[in-house]
Amino acid sequence: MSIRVRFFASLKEQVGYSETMVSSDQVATVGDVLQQVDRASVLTGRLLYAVNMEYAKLDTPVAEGDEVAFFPPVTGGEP
Amino acid sequence: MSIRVRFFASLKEQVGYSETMVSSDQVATVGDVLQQVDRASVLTGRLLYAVNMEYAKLDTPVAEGDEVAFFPPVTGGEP
Amino acid sequence: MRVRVTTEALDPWAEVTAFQSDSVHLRGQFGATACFVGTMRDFNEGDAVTRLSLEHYPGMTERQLEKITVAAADRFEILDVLVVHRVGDLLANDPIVVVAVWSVHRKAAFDACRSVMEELKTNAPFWKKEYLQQGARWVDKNTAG
Amino acid sequence: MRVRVTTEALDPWAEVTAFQSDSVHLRGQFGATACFVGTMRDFNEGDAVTRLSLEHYPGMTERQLEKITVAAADRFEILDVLVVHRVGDLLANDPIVVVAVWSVHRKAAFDACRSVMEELKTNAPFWKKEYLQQGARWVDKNTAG
Repeated sequence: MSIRVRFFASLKEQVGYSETMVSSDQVATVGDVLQQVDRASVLTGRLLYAVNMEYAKLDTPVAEGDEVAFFPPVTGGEP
Repeated sequence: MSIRVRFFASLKEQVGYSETMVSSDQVATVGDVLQQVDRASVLTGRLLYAVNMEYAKLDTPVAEGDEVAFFPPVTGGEP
Repeated sequence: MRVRVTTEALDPWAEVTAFQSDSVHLRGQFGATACFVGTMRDFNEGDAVTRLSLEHYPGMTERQLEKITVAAADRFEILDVLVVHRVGDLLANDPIVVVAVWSVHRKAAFDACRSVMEELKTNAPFWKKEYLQQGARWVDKNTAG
Repeated sequence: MRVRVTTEALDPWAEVTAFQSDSVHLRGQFGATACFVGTMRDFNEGDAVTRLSLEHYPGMTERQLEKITVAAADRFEILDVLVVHRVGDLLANDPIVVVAVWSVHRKAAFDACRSVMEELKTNAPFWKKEYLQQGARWVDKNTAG
């Protein structure tokens, strides 16, 4: 299974790149993807997850071709 | 004592003019002024009162040179 | 704070932009602007309304609007307030009133803007007369807030 | 309904005016417009902020903003909603976001405008990085509503 993984804001800086691919038959959920991309546990703070641009949880299933994103709590709007 | 009396909106139409003068030693309050200007009781509906451009009540005292206004409930702002 | 009553066509966005440009003390200080515009509809209570005549009490209107804006500045943590109200003859789609509030954070701006509108409807001496196809009528009550 | 993310300078009043002119279905129908503008301050949490970098998740941002406006239209009696959000590099006094809501009466416009802003801050994938004199920091929490 092939999953596109994206990082935003502080998480992008922590991992050092904005996206990567995970190709493995061992990933069934967002949590599995996270383990694959963060073996060294560099991601800190509260994490949010999205699958195909919809908010997801660690146990949300992922499928071939999905886009999974990891990012910190959002801070849009006015200051 | 000489008091300037003003009418607005529907009250102006009911009395037929927008202002008048009351000159009498018998007027001590807004209520007295109202009696003087509306002997025929043509003013109908809920009335609001102002003395010198501040909201007042029927028993608010009036003095020489005051401006007393009678008008219906206000309807400013959006529709 | 600025309070203005005008017989001329009201462009709410131009008023807000002009006030903001004039207000050097706001620059870099405000994070939030809440703004409300009341506009004439072409219907009310089920009837088609062709035009509206807005009467006011010159002098008292400005005084009451000033009291309302001062009260809002006392009650809410805001930086500034603008109120402009149209009077005279209006057609459908004409803006009637604009209230704008500047503050550091959004809560105060929203709360104050709404409060000023409610107070304005209750305490500012304006009266609306609607012209329908079959004659005219004074609007005798406010809409609920 | 219109939702837009832009890297260019945002003129909130021009956006609102343009949307209103384009919206023929609003003419004569709306009595109330509630509008909120968020603007960059030159300070935050006691520090001088020289500039701000606003990152977002292209595609997801628009999708989430659309969900937010649809939810507001379901929940409140409104006629239309506009949301425009700036991204990229901003300087103090630059507008960041504008939310405008049109409705027949003011209550729905105020309620919906505020609700859209709260939802936007909670659910739209935007991230702010502040540049201070002594370096940069990610803003890690929202202001209370």
